[in-house]
Amino acid sequence: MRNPFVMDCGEFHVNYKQDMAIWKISRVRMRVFILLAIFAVFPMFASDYIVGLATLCGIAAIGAIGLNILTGFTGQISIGVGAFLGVGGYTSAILTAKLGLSFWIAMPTAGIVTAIVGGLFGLPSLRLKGLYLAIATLAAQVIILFVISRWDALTGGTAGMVLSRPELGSFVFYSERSYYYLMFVVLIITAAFTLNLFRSRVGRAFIAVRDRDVAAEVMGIDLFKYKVLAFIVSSFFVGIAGALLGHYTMVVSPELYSITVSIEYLAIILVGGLGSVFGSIYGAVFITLLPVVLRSGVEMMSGIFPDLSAVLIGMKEVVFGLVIILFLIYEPQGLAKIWKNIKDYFKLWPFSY
Amino acid sequence: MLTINNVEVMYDKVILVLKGMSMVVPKGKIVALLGSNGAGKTTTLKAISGLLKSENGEVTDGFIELYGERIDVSDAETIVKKGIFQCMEGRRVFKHLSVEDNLIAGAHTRKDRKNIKSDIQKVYHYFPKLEMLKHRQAGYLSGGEQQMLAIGRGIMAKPKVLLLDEPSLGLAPLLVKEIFGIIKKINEEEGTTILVVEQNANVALSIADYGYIMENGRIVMDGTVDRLLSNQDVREFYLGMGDKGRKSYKDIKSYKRRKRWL
Amino acid sequence: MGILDIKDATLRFGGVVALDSVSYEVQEGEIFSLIGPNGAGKTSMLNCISGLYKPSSGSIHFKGEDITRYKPHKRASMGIARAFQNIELFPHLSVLDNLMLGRHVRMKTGLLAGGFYWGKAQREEIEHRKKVEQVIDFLEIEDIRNTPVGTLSYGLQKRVETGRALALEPDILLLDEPMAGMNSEEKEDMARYIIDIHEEMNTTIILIEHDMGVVMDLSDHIAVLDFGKLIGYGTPDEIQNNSRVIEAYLGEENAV
Amino acid sequence: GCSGGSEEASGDKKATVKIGGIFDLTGGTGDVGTPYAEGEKAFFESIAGEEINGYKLELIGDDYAYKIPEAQKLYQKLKSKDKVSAILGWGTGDTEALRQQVAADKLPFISASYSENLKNIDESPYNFLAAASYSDQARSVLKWIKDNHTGGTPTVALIYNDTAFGKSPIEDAKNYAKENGIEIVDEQIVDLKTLDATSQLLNMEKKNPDYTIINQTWGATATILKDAKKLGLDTQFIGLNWAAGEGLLPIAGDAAEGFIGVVTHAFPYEDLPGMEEIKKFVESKGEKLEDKNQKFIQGWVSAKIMVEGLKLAEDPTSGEGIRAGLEKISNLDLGGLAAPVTFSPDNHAGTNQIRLAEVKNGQFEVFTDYIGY
Amino acid sequence: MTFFLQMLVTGIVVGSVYALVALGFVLIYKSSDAINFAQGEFLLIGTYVCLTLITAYNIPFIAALLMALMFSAVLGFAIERIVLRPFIGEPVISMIMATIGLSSVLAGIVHIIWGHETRVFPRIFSEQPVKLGEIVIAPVYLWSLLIVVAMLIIFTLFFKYSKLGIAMRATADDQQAAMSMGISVKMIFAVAWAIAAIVSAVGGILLGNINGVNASLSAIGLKVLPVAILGGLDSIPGAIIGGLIIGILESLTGGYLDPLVGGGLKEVMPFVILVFILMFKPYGLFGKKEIERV
Ligand SMILES: Nc1ncnc2c1ncn2[C@@H]1O[C@H](COP(=O)(O)OP(=O)(O)OP(=O)(O)O)[C@@H](O)[C@H]1O
Ligand SMILES: Nc1ncnc2c1ncn2[C@@H]1O[C@H](COP(=O)(O)OP(=O)(O)OP(=O)(O)O)[C@@H](O)[C@H]1O
Ligand SMILES: [Mg+2]
Ligand SMILES: [Mg+2]
Repeated sequence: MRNPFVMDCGEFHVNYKQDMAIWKISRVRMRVFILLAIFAVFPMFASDYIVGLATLCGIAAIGAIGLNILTGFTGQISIGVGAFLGVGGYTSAILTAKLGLSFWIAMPTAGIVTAIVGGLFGLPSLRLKGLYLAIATLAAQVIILFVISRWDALTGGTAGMVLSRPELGSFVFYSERSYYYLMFVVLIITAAFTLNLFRSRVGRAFIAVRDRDVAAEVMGIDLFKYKVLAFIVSSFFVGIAGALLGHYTMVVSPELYSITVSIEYLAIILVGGLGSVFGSIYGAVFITLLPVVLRSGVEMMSGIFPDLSAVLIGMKEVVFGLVIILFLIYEPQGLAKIWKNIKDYFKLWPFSY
Repeated sequence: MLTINNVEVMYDKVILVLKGMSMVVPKGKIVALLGSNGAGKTTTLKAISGLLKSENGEVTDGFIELYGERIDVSDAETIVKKGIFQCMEGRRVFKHLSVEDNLIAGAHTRKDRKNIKSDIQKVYHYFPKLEMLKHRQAGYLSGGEQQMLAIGRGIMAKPKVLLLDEPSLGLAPLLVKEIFGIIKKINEEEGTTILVVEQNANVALSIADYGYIMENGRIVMDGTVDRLLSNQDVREFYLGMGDKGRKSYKDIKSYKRRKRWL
Repeated sequence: MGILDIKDATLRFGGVVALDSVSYEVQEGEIFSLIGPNGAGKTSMLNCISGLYKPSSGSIHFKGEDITRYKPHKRASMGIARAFQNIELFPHLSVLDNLMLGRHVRMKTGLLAGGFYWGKAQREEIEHRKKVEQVIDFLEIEDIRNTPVGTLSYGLQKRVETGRALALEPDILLLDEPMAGMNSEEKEDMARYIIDIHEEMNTTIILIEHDMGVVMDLSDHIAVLDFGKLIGYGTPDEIQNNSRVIEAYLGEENAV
Repeated sequence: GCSGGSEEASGDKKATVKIGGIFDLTGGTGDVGTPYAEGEKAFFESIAGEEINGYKLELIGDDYAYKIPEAQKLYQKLKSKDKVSAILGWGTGDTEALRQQVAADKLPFISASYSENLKNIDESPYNFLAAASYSDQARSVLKWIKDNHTGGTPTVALIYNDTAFGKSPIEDAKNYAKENGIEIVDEQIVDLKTLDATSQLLNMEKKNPDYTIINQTWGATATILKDAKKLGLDTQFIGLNWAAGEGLLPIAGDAAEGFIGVVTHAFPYEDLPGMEEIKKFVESKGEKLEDKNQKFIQGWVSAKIMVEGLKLAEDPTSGEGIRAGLEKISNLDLGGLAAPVTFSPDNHAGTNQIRLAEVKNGQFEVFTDYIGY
Repeated sequence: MTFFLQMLVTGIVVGSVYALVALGFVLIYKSSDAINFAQGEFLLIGTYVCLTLITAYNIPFIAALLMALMFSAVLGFAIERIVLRPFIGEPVISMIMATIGLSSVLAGIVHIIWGHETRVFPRIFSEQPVKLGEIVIAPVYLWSLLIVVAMLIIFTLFFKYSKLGIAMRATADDQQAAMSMGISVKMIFAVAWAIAAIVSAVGGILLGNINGVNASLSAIGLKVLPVAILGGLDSIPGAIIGGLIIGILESLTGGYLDPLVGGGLKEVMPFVILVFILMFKPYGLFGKKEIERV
């Protein structure tokens, strides 16, 4: 029998399968399951408002994981996520509202269509790099939105389109809670897929392209193929997020997908941690909730100082910016790194040196 | 004059690399620092020149003094102004600048701006190849050409103490000898104190006055060049000489004597 | 006909002639060294072979196939592996992942299989991991297996880089100054690895090195470049006695 | 004691009806959004002491910086956390984005967007328009043109921006013109943030329109007027309500002279019966009415209309009740601050009436009474 | 023909304003390889300060302008000290993100101090359009063209020959190596940000004279990003030629294509052309190529 007073003094893995698992220690695996369980049951106890916010966080996380595949893992900065969300949202809207298809067909199709559009706009990655490529994605943003707002017959132009909530048999995902679970399942699939991807061949190739593309090419990685592939995979998830968001808010309009949305998603992955799946989730929660928290802060303060409300609203922006800056100063590798540091600390504790 | 006393260096607040490193570089001398890969030679130089901080490393114990003044707390640019200049490992030329602009950048801290022109000529005199390439972007030079440029920048800086990290790296044999000749000349003509990290122990010891050997973050042996040259271990592991002179690489046994300091 | 056949390769950058109508053959299973002064065009030659540069004229045949216009990744999958002069590792990845990347062309798992990580994908990962562990053992870098290579010292990075090329199990291995920055003991180790690779796997090796001791001891044939021109070709003995080579590169005393 | 206290507190809560506010204070339309929001807040403050229909009223609102996702989050909060019974909104994009949810959640919604889409009761059963829709504004302008034009068929050009707001009245205006013998000779798109409209104006000049209707905000309108002056264009510019207003004057300078604006709400300097209560309130706060602008009045009036609906509601605590109350409003006299408003179960467009004002000596002078089509 | 010329000239003069703002991006990129997303806010603050000095303190324009530029310089220095210094040696992307945070902070401060209504500059440039034959130009644009040309000359010389200019380029290339040359990276950043703030303020003040000042003026920052990219992110002449090209493209598209498609292409066309040009010149017209030598 194991002596309960003796702690594990290290991790021993006797076969490669164990060593290559995502969460290598059973204790950690336990913890992940517990966390999952908590997130699965929490809507039972939370108010609609909170569940609604959680749903928005989750949808943002799906999109952010998508963006992270492109920007964090493959090193291609994109300022066009907003528009790709739009492609997802509109595809699903057109398929469900105009063609009367079911959501369950429309959502994956939205992913695929967005993947194709993303792949097309990824073609310049053949020649462009870094910030220059980023501008090509900005061009995607502008061009896609132009097409959406001009193709009145298909998209309803600037007025946008109305969507309905998904149905499963006779059940309609109308309540905040039901939609949360829908999002939750998609998020888990997205996260699991991405985690797996990056411990296998294709994902590693993405990272190699990011780190040193010349070396990657000489190791036999077809740069063009993988760069475009990254656009495709990334856009797929962004498209799925777009569809989910569209059916959640039940409306799509060009104004929903502006450049500010693109920048917000960049902020999510940077604050969360580039190249980290969990970071994308932390970041999405953080950036989605920060304005909400600040708003309640302002509300509280303006109860106390009613005359200062104009100042407080300015303060909200100041604090938002400051939090981002402080984050980056304190931990440029993002929330994911902070979480890791905390874990490392406890792993070594009390012998932290 | 340059004293390193019992220095400990840590990266990322956890990785302890220098574990009580001490050495002295006397004024106007050439000191060679030898040691195997990962021993901490580069780290030592970075600790002296203040470049550790930009790599998330810090001196956690001990001190470094130049003429009795502590420098381990200053930042890199102040240390350069005090007269210590490091030629970094891996060349680190400014890729997008022309060869000549690289040299001018090397002279950044110098006050006597009017002599810069003539010093550039001096560098071209040492390395005629560079003059041919002077308008070329440095990033396109070959490895060896970049190495010449990196050393040229060191000459341009006219420091009191020059730290060289593997100056012979990637240079053709003829040039290696030339470079060490130049190092010796700088030392003699300008009175520059030189600390050179080098894998090519043969040439390094041929110009040095004193040598240190480090392993695993600390000094394991030091002495005058003659003393080191006569040490059997040094001869075998650093100079590649067996009992009977140089042996062929073809004949190396799979099992051979490994060095164990300490 | 050799495994690699270079014919009249010329490479220009604007006014610079990096290679000037160079021709030679490399025989299957030999250790072939390229030497020459700095800036002679050695690295450029390797770049032409691995496809990073396209010669302005001339041709390159590999195993009888004209690969002059092939892209680098295509050449890698044909069995050409390369280690670089200035380290080109993936700095944020661990040693292990760097080596696994070396096996990219030998693996098959695609996007979907990888994402779902089902049976076959998992089995493939494990199987190739075993291969990589062999390389790790071979190069004696077990203890840094999980360290991000960016934080390793210069010499260790050089070793990992050689390992990554080896992991590809290439037919021809291009090594650009693999021993730069090593002391003589480490050079001996490296030389031993090179000989072992060569003997055990019968890999053809093209070696660039400035340490004449190594070059003369290991090579079957040597080619000498100067200002982009081939100024000498032959066995080590022949090269050591070639007066042009001595003048341009070796210097009197290196010529034993 | 203790339990009694808490009962009282909850009893107190019951006696308050909450109205949500979605404001733009810091976003792209913050320059007009801020005074509008102030007007709404001011109105609620002015009735803070009163009991309306047995309840105290409270306005809970916040800035959404003209970002639709933020509006959505704010709406969720107002609905689920603050449990508001009705909402005062702002922009076209967000109002349209929310209209389905508003309908599902049964929350009456009055916004500052006068988009024609919102008039469709089947699609937007809970949206109310407190002033003439953009389409109605355009129709009224066209009717005015027809009535006042001398000599031949009047020719008209349209300038707008490529957003839901900008394009909202265009189709309707074209249809109305066709039916009424007015020729629309040109359309130009000018970006909201443009620095220069020379190319559009030169193209327009080729068609030589008698009148040019602008649906923009102040900045773009000013650019258009200034460039037109620079190029020496000869056409009468008429701006819909967001193009007109005090803010235009300093930016456009001399170029604004002769510009005609659609005025849905009164200017503070007008001498009107309805202005009294505003003046009283503003001065009670130690401020001056002259410092307020037309958007302030507009906000005030919107809030007032909402509260009027509450007064008429049988159940002022529920959204459905308030909607029924609003639908009872008939010919509500706003003391000249705006056209009288009427809602009914099959009509949520309160009015189609507007006034026109011309810029003379650096001030808007109203020169028509409330007119419609 | 007159129509074409009018379009062309309009394009050139509007483009010169773009060029001026784009110059701010280039200056920062040249010293730190980063893009400053707070450029628009810089511009806004400089403009507001100048405006406030004129309207609230009745300081004559030229004096107010100089004081505002000085203030901008101080602001640039302060921002380096407070916000950017910790990012020395960190990945460029963190610094870029920090500028996104910075833009929010500055926007908040602007909102607190100046609120949100549109303010207007007292007439500084004559309203009377300048006529070249049939073509008319507003004087404010002529000024911006003039200033842009002056900046082009000054900065080109500065980066080519001055010690500081070379040190700036060196820093952008390799921060650590620059430090090892004794170049004070902090100082370089501070100077670069100060200059960028000054240039932006000049741009803002010109813009303020065109359309008044309110918080949405800062949007010009993002709008001008393609200009900087087209010219090549680190090229001074690039910014200027890029500005002119985009200005002309916009104007001509507006003049000739918009009537065909019903408008709106004017804003999109520059992007389409930009991507097209980038496919042939991946580093913009004059940008430095990434050097890949192995
Ligand atoms: N930035 C860093 N972060 C973490 N560890 C580092 C870092 N730089 C160096 N190290 C570690 O410090 C040790 C010493 O490295 P150093 O570069 O000083 O060796 P060296 O003696 O110069 O070796 P070489 O001869 O190979 O250049 C190595 O084990 C290396 O992994
Ligand atoms: N991409 C390029 N653009 C311009 N010039 C280049 C380029 N690549 C190589 N060169 C030039 O070609 C010549 C040969 O360079 P190469 O790197 O092949 O030399 P090398 O023989 O490897 O030298 P070393 O021993 O110093 O590494 C050099 O003069 C170099 O400047
Ligand atoms: Mg070293
Ligand atoms: Mg080379």
